Amino acid sequence: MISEIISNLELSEIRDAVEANKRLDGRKNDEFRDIKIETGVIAKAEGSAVVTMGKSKVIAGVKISVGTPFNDRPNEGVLMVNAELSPMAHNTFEAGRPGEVAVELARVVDRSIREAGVMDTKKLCIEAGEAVWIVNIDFYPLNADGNLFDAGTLAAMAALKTAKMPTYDKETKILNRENMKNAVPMDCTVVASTFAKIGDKMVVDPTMHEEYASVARLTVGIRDGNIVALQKGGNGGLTSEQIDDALTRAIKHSKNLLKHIK
Amino acid sequence: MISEIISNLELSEIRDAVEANKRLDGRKNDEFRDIKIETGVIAKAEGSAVVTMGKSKVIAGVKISVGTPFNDRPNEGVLMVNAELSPMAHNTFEAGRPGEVAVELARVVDRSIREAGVMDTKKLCIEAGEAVWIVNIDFYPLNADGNLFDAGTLAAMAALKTAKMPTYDKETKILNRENMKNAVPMDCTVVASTFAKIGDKMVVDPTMHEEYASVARLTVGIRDGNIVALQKGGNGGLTSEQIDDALTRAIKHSKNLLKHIK
Amino acid sequence: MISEIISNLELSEIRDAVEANKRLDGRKNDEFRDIKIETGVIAKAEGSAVVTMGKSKVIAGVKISVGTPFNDRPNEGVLMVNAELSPMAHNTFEAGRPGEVAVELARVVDRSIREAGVMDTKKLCIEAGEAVWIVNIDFYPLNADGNLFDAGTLAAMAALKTAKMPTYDKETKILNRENMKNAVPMDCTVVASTFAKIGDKMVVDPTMHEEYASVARLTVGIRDGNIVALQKGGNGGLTSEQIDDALTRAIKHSKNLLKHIK
Amino acid sequence: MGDEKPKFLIKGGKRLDGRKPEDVRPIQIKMGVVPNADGSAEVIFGKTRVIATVYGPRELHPRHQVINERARVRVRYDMMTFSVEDRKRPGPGRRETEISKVLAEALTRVVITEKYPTRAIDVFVTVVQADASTRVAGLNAASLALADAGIPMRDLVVSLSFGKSYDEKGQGHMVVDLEKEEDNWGMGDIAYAVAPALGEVLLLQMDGDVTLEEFKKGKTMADKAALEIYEMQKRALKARYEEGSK
Amino acid sequence: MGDEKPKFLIKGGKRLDGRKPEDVRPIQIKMGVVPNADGSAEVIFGKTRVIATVYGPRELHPRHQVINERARVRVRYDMMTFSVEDRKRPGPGRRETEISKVLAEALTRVVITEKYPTRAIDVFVTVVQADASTRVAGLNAASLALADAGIPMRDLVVSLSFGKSYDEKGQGHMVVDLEKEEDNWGMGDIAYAVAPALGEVLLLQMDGDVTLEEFKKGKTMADKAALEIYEMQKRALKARYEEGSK
Amino acid sequence: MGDEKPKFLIKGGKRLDGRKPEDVRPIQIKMGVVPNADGSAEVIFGKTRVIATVYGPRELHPRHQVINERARVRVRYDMMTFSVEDRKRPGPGRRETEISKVLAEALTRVVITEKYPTRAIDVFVTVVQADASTRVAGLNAASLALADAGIPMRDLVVSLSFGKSYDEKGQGHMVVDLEKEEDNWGMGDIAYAVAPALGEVLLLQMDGDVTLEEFKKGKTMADKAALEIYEMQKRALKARYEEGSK
Repeated sequence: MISEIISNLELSEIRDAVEANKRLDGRKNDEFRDIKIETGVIAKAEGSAVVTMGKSKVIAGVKISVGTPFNDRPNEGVLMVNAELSPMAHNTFEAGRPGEVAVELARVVDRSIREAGVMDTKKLCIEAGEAVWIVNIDFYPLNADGNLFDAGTLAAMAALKTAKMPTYDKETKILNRENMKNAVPMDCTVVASTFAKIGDKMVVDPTMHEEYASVARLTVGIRDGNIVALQKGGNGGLTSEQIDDALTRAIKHSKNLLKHIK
Repeated sequence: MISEIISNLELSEIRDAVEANKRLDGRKNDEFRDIKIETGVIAKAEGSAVVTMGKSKVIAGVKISVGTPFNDRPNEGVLMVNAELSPMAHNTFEAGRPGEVAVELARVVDRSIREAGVMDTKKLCIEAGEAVWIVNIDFYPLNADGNLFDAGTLAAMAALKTAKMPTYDKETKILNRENMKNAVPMDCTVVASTFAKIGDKMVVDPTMHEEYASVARLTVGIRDGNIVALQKGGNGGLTSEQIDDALTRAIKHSKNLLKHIK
Repeated sequence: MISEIISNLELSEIRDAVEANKRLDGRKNDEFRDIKIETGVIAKAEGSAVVTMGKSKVIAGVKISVGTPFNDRPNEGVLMVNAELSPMAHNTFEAGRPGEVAVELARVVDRSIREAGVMDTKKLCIEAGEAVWIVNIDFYPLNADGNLFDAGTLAAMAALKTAKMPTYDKETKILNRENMKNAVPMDCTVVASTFAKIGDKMVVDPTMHEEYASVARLTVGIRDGNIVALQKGGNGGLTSEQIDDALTRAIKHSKNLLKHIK
Repeated sequence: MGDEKPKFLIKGGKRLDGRKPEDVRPIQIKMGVVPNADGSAEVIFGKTRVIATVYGPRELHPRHQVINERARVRVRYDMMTFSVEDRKRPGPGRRETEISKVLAEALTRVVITEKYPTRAIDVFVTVVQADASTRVAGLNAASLALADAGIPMRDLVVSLSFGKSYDEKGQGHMVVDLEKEEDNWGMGDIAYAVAPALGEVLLLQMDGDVTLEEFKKGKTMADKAALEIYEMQKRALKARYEEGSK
Repeated sequence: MGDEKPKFLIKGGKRLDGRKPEDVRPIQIKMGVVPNADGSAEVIFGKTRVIATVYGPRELHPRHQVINERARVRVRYDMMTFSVEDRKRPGPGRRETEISKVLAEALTRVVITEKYPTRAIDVFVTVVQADASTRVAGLNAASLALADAGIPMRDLVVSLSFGKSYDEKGQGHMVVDLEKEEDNWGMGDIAYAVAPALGEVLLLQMDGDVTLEEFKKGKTMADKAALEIYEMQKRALKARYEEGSK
Repeated sequence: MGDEKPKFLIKGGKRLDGRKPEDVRPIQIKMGVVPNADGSAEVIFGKTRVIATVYGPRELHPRHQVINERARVRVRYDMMTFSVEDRKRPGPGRRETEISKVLAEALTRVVITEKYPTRAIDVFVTVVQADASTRVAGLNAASLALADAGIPMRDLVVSLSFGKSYDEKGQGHMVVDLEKEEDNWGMGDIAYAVAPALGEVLLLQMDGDVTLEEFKKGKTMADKAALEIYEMQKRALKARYEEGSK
C-alpha cells in the first residue's frame, strides 16, 4: 500500500511467520495487538480519544458547530469524518492535499459510522432549513504502524461516545461551549476489523511491515453482528473463501473491540 | 496548437494537398466534413446532443438549476459554457485544472452564444434579487480530430434547442425535473466556422493534423449573416485579405450549418 | 532572504562599506534613502499611492466594498492588507499562489496597521450582523530593490489617508462610488523601520543587495513613539544590544517617516 | 432527491423494473468507441452508460511515480457534469479519488504489468449517464478497453453490483445489479468484481447492513451473473477481433 | 455597473469624450519604467494604464515546456486588484488565461525565437488602471518592452481596439480605440493587432454584432490608426536608444 | 470568542491563573513520543500541547529547493483541527505559513547545516491543543526533536512568549509565558527565542503596544525564564540519552 520497500529477507520472514501462525511480534494470525484507549485528552475538543494499538497511535477529536443544512435534507444535521495523514507521523506521508491513501482511509471509517446508523442526523436538526448541528470528527495518526483503519474507527467512536453537545441560542445565534453536559445522540456502536492477505492466509490487525508484505487487504465494519461496511484494497485478489473467513472472524472480533468503547 | 509533432513528410503532404485544393481526406479547402447531430442522448440532462464532424465527436449537456443572481444584475439568470478536454479523448489532453487550450475553447463557444443574444438572461429571472435560473452547458470531446470550436458550438446549440425547463416552486423552494415540458427561452441560433491557414490558403473545418500543419486559425461566429464573434489563434499572422475571405465564407457556411440545428 | 546569489567580492565590499559607515550608495548606516510619495494615482481606486524609496517602488490601492461581518464580530468591518510580489517586478518573483516571502511581507505590514489601531473597525459597521465595510489594501512592488516592508507600510498608509468612502443605500443595497467625499475613518498613523544586520552592524532601509549580504533583519512598527509590531527575519541571530539599538533608532526614524504622510 | 422512500423495491419476486432478483439489466457493449485511444469500450447497464479509454503503455510522468519493475496502471474515474440529477462540478472529488484507487488495484491484478517496466498504462473511466452501479459498469468497460488496446492480461475483470432490497413487508431480499432506486433506498450496496479464470475477487466495497448469510447468498448470485457478463465480454472481444482482421 | 445605458455614444460625429470616430485617445509611452526588468514599458491610452516587463531570454522551467528549436514566449496578463471598479481577486482567472494565450501568440510571431533555442522569454503585462482596451494597450507595451530588452524582432506589434458605437437614432458607427462606456454599451468590441512591416494581423478577437461591411470599414480605420501608433513606438524606442547611448 | 474583556489580567501581582509576572506555566517535556520519526518531542506549557517530529537528513524534493553548500531546514507548523475553540480547516493558511518561515529561520541558525549539503532536515510542529504561545512551545519541541534525531547543533533554541497585561486600574505589567486570556486581551504579545550559549535572539515577533522601556523589561524577564527552560531541555536530553544507552 505504501511504497517503502522492505527487504526480500524480511518479506520471507514475515511470510514464514504467518505460515507458521506465529507472527514476528509473537501474535497468532487471528490476534489483535494490545489496544489502549484514553478519552477526554483534548480539553478544546467536544470529544477526543487516543487509541494505541501496538505501535500505531491515533488521535481523534470531535468539534461541533452550527451551520445550514443541505438543500435536499433541510431537517438533517451533518456528520463528517476526515483523516489527516500528517507528515509528522511517518516518513512516507506527504504534506499537501490528502492523497488517495488518506481519502480512502477517511471514507472507509466514515462508511462504517454512517452505514451502521451510529448517528441519526435528524436528531441534529435545530431548526429545519435554517440551522443544524455540524459534527466533525478528524483523526490523525500520531505514529503509524499499520491498520489505521481499525484504530481510526475506534478513535472516532470513542471520541464521539464521550463528546458533549454545546448549546445554541436560536435568538442570539450564540454557540456556547461552556458547561457542556448532554451527550451526542448516538444509536449504536460500530467497530472494524482489517485483514491482510499474506501468502494465502488472512492476518488480522496487520503491522505496517505486514501491510507491505501483503497483496490484499479487507476491512470489515460490524454493528450488532451485521456487516455494514466493506473495503478491499491492494493489488491482489481474494478467494471467496478468504472473504468468508475474514467476515466470520470480523464478527467474532467485533465483540472484543466493542468492550474497549464504553 | 497542440504539441504533438507530425512528420515533415506528412506536413508537406498536407500543404501540397491544400495547395491543390484537394485535402488528404478528399475535401476541397472550403468544404466541411459530414456532420451528424443526435439530440436527447442523456436522459439525466435537461438537454443534450452528440455532434459528429468527421472523426471529431463532441457531447454537450445542459443542466438547469436555481441560484441567486449576481449583485449587479438582480433580474438576470446566468448562462455558463464550459469545455472539458478530458484526457479520455486524446493522448495530449491532461487531467487537472483546464489549461489555456480548454479555457480558450470554452470562452470562444461561450462568446458566440452570448454575443449573438441566443438567450435573453432576463427571461431566466424567477424572483428579482432572490432566485434565477442557472443554465450550465458543458461539452466534452468524445474523440478529438480537430475543429472542436465548430463542433462544440453546434453541440451546445443543439443541446440548448432541445432542452426543457424544470419547474420551481417559490414557496417550498423545490426544483422539479419530472415531466419537464417548456423549452428553454431562446431568441436566435448561432453557428461558427473555423479556418486554418495552411501555406497561404484558408481551409475550413480543419482536422487535427491540418491544425498541426497550420500557422494560424480563425473562428467566426455568425448569427443572421452578421459577425458576432471572432477569435484568431496560432503563432502566425493573417493578411487582411485572408481575414476577409474567411469572413465571407463563414457567412456562406452559416446557412448550411444552421440546417443541422432544427 | 531571496535566493539570488551575489558575488563574494560584492559581499565583502558591502560589508566593508557598512563597517566604515559609508554604504555603497553613499549613505550612512542609519540613513534612509530618499522617499517620494505620490497619492491619488489610480482613479479607479478609492485611495492610492506610489512610494519611491531609492530604486524600490511600491504602489498601493484601497478598494472599499460592502460585505457581511464575521459571525463573532457582528458590528465590526474588515480591514485586509495583501502584498502581491508580481513576477513583473523582479526576476526572482514567481507567479502563482503567494509564497512565504509575500505572505510574511503582507502580514507584517498588516500587523503594524492593525496593532497600532489605525482603523477602528467598529466605525466600519453599517448595520450590525448584516452589512459592514470591507477595506482592502493591496500593494505591489513596481520595482524591487530591498526594504519592501517600510515602503509597503508607507504606501498602505498614504493610500488609506487619501482614500474616500463610497456611499451605500441600505434599502436598495446599491454601492455608489461617484462623488466620494468622506475620508476613511482613521485614528492614527503608523510607520515601520527595517534594519539589516551586516557584520555586527544594523543598517536601516537596506537595498536588495544589502539584504542578500545580511544575516538577519528586524522590522519595527512605531506609533506615537511606542512599538506596535516587530518581526525578525533571516537565518542569523541578533544580540540583545542590536535589538535595543534598532528599536531606539526606529523610534527616532518614525518622526521623519511620519512627515511623508500628510 | 427529495423523493419519498418507496413502499417496496421488490414484490412477488419482481423488482421495480420487472427484473427477478438474479437478473442483470440489459447490457450493451460497444468496442472501439473512441478511435483516438489505444483501446476503448462503452458499457451500458440499463440507463447507466460508461466509457473507458486506455492510453499506453506510455511514458510515465511525474518521475517519482515510476515503478522500476513493472508498469503502473493508473485509473481516473470521472463523471460528466450532466450525467447525474444535479450538475456535478468538473473534476474528481473524494468519492472519485477513492473509486479510481480501487479500480486501479483491480486492474493491476490482471494486467501483465511486468512486461512494461517503468511505463504507465492509463485508463480513463468516464460516466456518461449514471443510474447506479457506475463503477462496476466502468470496470467492465476498462477490462474491455485494455484488451482492445492489446495489453496482455491474465484474465478479464468482470464486475457488477449486488445488494439487499426490501419487499412490502420490509423483508430483505438479495438482488444483483442495482438500479438507482435500489441503490438509494436499499439496505446494502456492494460493488463486486471477479477474475473468473483466476478465481479471485478483485473489487469489494459495501455500504449497508447485511448478515453474513445474506452476504454469502448475494455473492453466490453475483458470481453466477458474473459468468454471463464474462461471456458477453468474450463475445464482444471476439467480434472486435474479427472485425479488425477483415 | 448598475449604470443606465446612455442615449448615444456618438452624436454629430463626436464621441462622448469629444473624439472623432477615427481618433485614438491621447497615448503616452514611458520606456524603462521597471529598472529591474531586462526591458519594460508603460503605455497609457487615455485612462487605461498598462506596464509590460520582459525577463529573458532565461532558463525555462518546468522542463516539459521547453521547445528544442526555439525560445518559448510566455505572457502573463494580469490586473492589479484596484485597477477596476470592483476589486479583482488576485491571480489570473479564465479571462486572463485566454488573453495571455493570444498575446503570447501575437508576440511569438515577431520575436526571432530561433535565436534562443530552449529558452524562455517571459513577458508580464500588468494592468494598473483599466478603462477598456487593456489587452491592446498591453500588447503595445509588450512590443516595446521586448525591444527595450534587446530581443531581436522581425517587426513591432501595433495594437488597438475598434468597434461599433451608436448615435441618438440607434444608428451604428465604427470607431477606433474604445473607452469604457463604448466597450460596455457598444455593439462590437474588436481587439486588433498588426505587424505593419510584415503586413499581418496578429491579434483578432471580437465580441459584438457587425456586418461584414462594418467590420471591413472598422479594420481600415484601425489600420490607419495603427500606423500612427507604429510611429509613436518607433520614436519612443529611438529616444530610449539615444538616452541609453549618452 | 464573544467573551467579555476581563476587568483585569493581573491584580496584586497575581495573574488570572495565580502566576507571578515572571512565572512560566508548568512545563512538561516528553521525548521520543513518535517512534517512527528520527527524532521527536512533546512540549506542554500549561494547556498548550505541541509535538515536533524530525525526519532527516534526507533527500530533498523538489530539486530547485536544494542548497548546494548546506542542508535546508524546513518547518511545517500546523494545528490539529480540534486544537482550537472553532474547528480549524485542515492545512496551513497564511498565519501558519508565516510561523513556519520564522521557525525555520530560528532553527537554521543552530543546526550545523554545512554537515549535510543538499539534504533536507524536515521538522513538523503540530499543535495538539492551543492555549496561546503555541509557536514558542513548538520551537522548544523542535529544538529537542532535532537533538533527539542526533542532528549536530551549535546550541539549543529556547523559546517563550512575553507580553503586557493590565491590572484593575488599566496599568500595564510585563509578564512572561502568556496564556489564552492574556494573549486575547493583553496589550502586547511577543514571541521570543534565544540560543543561550550563542547569546543570540533567534525569534522575535510582536503584536501590541509597548514602550521601549517596557519591551526591555519584558526581554530581561524572558531571558531569565529562558535559562530555566534551557536547563529543562538539557535535563530532558540527558534523561533521554541515558535511557537510550541502557
